[in-house]
Amino acid sequence: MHLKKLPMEGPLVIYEKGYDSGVLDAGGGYVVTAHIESHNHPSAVEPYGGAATGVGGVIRDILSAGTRPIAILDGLRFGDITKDKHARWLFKSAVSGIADYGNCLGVPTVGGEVEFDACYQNYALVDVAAVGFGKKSDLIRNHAQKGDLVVLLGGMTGRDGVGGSQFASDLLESQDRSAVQIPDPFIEKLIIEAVIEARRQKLIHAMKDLGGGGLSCAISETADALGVGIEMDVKKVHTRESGMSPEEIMTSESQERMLIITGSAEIKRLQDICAKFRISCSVIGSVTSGGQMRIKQGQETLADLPASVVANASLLDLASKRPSYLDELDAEPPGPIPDHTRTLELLVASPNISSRAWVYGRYDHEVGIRTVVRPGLDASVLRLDNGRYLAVTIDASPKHCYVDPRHGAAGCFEEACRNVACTGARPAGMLDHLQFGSPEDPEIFWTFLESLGGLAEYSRDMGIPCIGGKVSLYNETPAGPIKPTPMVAVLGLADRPFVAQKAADGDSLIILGDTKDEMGGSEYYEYVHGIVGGACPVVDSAVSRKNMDAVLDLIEGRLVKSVHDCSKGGLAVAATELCMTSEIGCDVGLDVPGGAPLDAALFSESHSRYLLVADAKSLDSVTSLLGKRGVPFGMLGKFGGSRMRFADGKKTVIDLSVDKAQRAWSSSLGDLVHG
Amino acid sequence: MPAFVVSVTIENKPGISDPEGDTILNDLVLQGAHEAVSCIRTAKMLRFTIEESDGDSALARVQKICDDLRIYNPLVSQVSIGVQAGSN
Amino acid sequence: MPAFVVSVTIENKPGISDPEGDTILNDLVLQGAHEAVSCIRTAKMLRFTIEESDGDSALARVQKICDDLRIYNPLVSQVSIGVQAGSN
Amino acid sequence: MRVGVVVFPGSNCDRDMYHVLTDVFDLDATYCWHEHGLPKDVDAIVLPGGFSYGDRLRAGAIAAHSPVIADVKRMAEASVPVLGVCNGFQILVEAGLLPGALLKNDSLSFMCEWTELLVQNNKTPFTSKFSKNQRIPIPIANGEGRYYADEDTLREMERNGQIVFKYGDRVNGSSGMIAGVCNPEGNVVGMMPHPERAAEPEINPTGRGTTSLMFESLRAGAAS
Ligand SMILES: Nc1ncnc2c1ncn2[C@@H]1O[C@H](COP(=O)(O)OP(=O)(O)O)[C@@H](O)[C@H]1O
Repeated sequence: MHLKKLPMEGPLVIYEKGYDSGVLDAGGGYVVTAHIESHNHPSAVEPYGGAATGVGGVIRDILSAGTRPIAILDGLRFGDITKDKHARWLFKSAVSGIADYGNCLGVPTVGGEVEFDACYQNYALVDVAAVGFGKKSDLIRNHAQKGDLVVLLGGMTGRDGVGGSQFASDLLESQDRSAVQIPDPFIEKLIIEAVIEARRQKLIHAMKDLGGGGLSCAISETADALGVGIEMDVKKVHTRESGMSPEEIMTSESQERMLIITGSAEIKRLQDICAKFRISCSVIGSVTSGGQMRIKQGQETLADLPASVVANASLLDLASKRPSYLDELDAEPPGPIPDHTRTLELLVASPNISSRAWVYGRYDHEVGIRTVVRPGLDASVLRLDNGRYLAVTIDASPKHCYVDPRHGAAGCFEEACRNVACTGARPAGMLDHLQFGSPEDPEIFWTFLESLGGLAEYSRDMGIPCIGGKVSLYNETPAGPIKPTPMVAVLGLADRPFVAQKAADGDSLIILGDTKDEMGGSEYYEYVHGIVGGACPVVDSAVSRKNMDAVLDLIEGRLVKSVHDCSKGGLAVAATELCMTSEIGCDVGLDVPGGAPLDAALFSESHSRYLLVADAKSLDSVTSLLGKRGVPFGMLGKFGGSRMRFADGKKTVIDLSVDKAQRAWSSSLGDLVHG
Repeated sequence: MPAFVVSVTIENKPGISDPEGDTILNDLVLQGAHEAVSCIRTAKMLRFTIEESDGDSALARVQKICDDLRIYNPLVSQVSIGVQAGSN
Repeated sequence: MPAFVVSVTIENKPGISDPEGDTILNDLVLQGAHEAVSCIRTAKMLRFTIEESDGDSALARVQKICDDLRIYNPLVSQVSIGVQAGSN
Repeated sequence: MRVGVVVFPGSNCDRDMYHVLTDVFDLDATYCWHEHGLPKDVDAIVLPGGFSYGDRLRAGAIAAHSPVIADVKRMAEASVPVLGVCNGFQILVEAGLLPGALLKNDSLSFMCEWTELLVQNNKTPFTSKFSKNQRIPIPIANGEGRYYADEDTLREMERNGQIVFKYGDRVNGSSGMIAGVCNPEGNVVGMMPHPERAAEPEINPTGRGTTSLMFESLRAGAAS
């Protein structure tokens, strides 16, 4: 399989058979688990329920390892909300779905990202990553022996979601109407508490959540992973509706269900726990020797086949070919712009750059009282019970990936690492989610392989293992395939939290890293000029590592007051964001390392760059550390006053009131939604 | 023009579950020993006060508003619209 | 005993604001074109399926359940109860 | 002092509250499942936040009928301090232990943000260490947090000193900007914001830890 290209091993990675989530050793006898999933097709037709059930599914993956879910991150993509009313409805409904589900569970949604692009017109990408935490000794060591009982626990099995798996890989026109799932976060919350109590009492031999493919997949995958057989009776399954056929029972994708294998000595206590939480708990079968999966209806055997056959369908080796669209991209750079101030104002208020507070203000991001760094900055930070800190973020950059799938994918991985590094945490593991159109189209399959290659290479170079991932294909809108959208979540660990301080009068602004003329796929090209093409930013792993190490050392020594990554909208936007959050102005000179011309100095999205804020007393230590490391940096200017001023030599090219920028930045997403 | 009150009732389609109704039934009504109740389904209602020439046009107008604004998602919900009262 | 469907409609009392109705209305009005709508009020509806000897007792029983279990909050809401359908 | 933390199906701030009571303020806390009676030896009761019964029907409406509520009422009458936070407040109101109602926020959406409270009544067991009109930073996280009471009730509450906290700013459209209230006796207090989320410097972005005086008030009450 192609996915084997991603390095999955590392000193902190713990592998257990049958896990849906990745496990990292967090130190002191504790582990962090993480997983990522999407619910794209259902969300495109029923955004509220689709997004909500997406949260539910990934939370159960975390739970199946025996860990308590402690955080959710969401990555959202929709069409152009400035023009498209339908995209607005999809966006609003998906956010409500995630909010209502996550908030009710009491698992904080601590971060995420949102992007709008016409390629998602009439469609939606709703990615959800979840993080869990627990003691290493509490991890479920999946095992089963002959005679163990197979238990279905949680909500009732209904017709909802019948045909769901097929639905996920079909085009939207042929949607199966019965594939609508009504989310029930209340039952999910009860399942979480019941499962954690059962784990505490050591009643669980093995566990798996029911996802795509329903019982038939869960049973076959569990049997296959554990090397046992399972015999079950469809009549024992608690159904919500009468008259469901065995096929419907086996393939129902009703949410909020878990499959648990327990022993006959433990079943009574498991049933008592379920009774306490009033969730159903049906013994539907038992473990047999040999690898057969036998489905019965009462006495009658309906199916009897090796579990491995059902479990191991794999991505075939498909044809691939470099897409011809790459040769047709815009080649001409745009002409000079008359008004840089106006351009910056436009970018700050643009749908892809403006403040996300409208989104994360709807999510309870504090429940669990672990959230040390809240959403709104580069990455969010959670405190762990072992005294350490976990930084998490997710990122994707389809605009870059469209013009260059390999470097675009590596770049979004690097950006996620940068976000984590800005909080003083060292990246420890990544999750990837590869979202593409139909792989049967050789051109799309090529972009898939390229993106995967980009991720694998950066992962190897940096020694950041992939601890889990997912592939979502056939993401096609009526107008064609989506842009390649690989998404990356990065987890980092730190011994001390670094909470950014506001910049104050007299503090210095420093840029670390080279700015290059790499404007392909930038917001400046696409949003301001409508140009799709050009060279997208390229990551050099050696530079990436060197710059990141320098930042982590500056933070370790507490030499800087805050660090912000330079990404969408380039230096101009990143510096403005620092000023807005600090409520202070800044005079910025554009003498940046890397030798980019004016427009690129302002708006290029070159990677491996960080903005640093240092006060007068640490400034010398900062510059000497950077000098010693041999990393490129530039002194941009000093904070003060109430205006953002950018000067090209002696000439002021941007002069904007921070207040005004702040107002536009903070209100524009909400205004767009409420239209 | 006379004013009409048009009521729009939105509920999950029959085959689709209604967790809120289930919770109210199981955790409240049945806990209170009212076993005669076998099912509770929830719905949302919107009452529009609208000026139109007659009841039928009021009804048609409200139907159009609900569809245009995606007041409900036809994939999940069904809607019933009725003129409740007319006045002048 | 025959089963009846009794519907319970819960809505804010007239003096109490209904921000949801207001928002839907304002979104409409802002969209223009639908100025004929002057007011929108939202309500919640519960449909009870209940076995009783006749429709009147079904209604009385549901009324009692609503009062006993505070299905609506009398401080802010008013309720209207009606037998929607009976069967046997 | 022994504090009972009541747990309903769907409570989700129970563990946070327990942590703050025990690990931060060194009180003895015990979880009380809603189907069991309250232990006789508790000196105070906390109903934590969350989504009991998934907020179905109305926030707090179903939990208000839980078996444990009869015990809470009995102990409240016996002057035991009772604190309801967020969903706990909604439950106390639905159970008739506190006046008023909690309606959907003006914004119609769930709101998670930091705000400021003004202490109005510093005579309750949870506010005795505050000075009157003291400003305290605290987060809210709720969808149905708009306090409502009619004019007459509000006047009476004002007279009785039943308004414990007001918001410093217009947050959600609540009557009289009310964020927390108490019964006429003052031993039952309900509030929408989350004091347990503001009690530790590490997770408090304002750098001002004054909200922890709520827990210190409770502890001081036990000592006296
Ligand atoms: N869908 C979302 N859900 C929760 N938080 C979000 C969401 N979108 C953005 N955020 C938060 O808003 C902040 C800014 O997001 P973004 O602009 O994507 O940051 P960056 O460019 O640093 O990755 C981050 O803290 C992020 O976690």
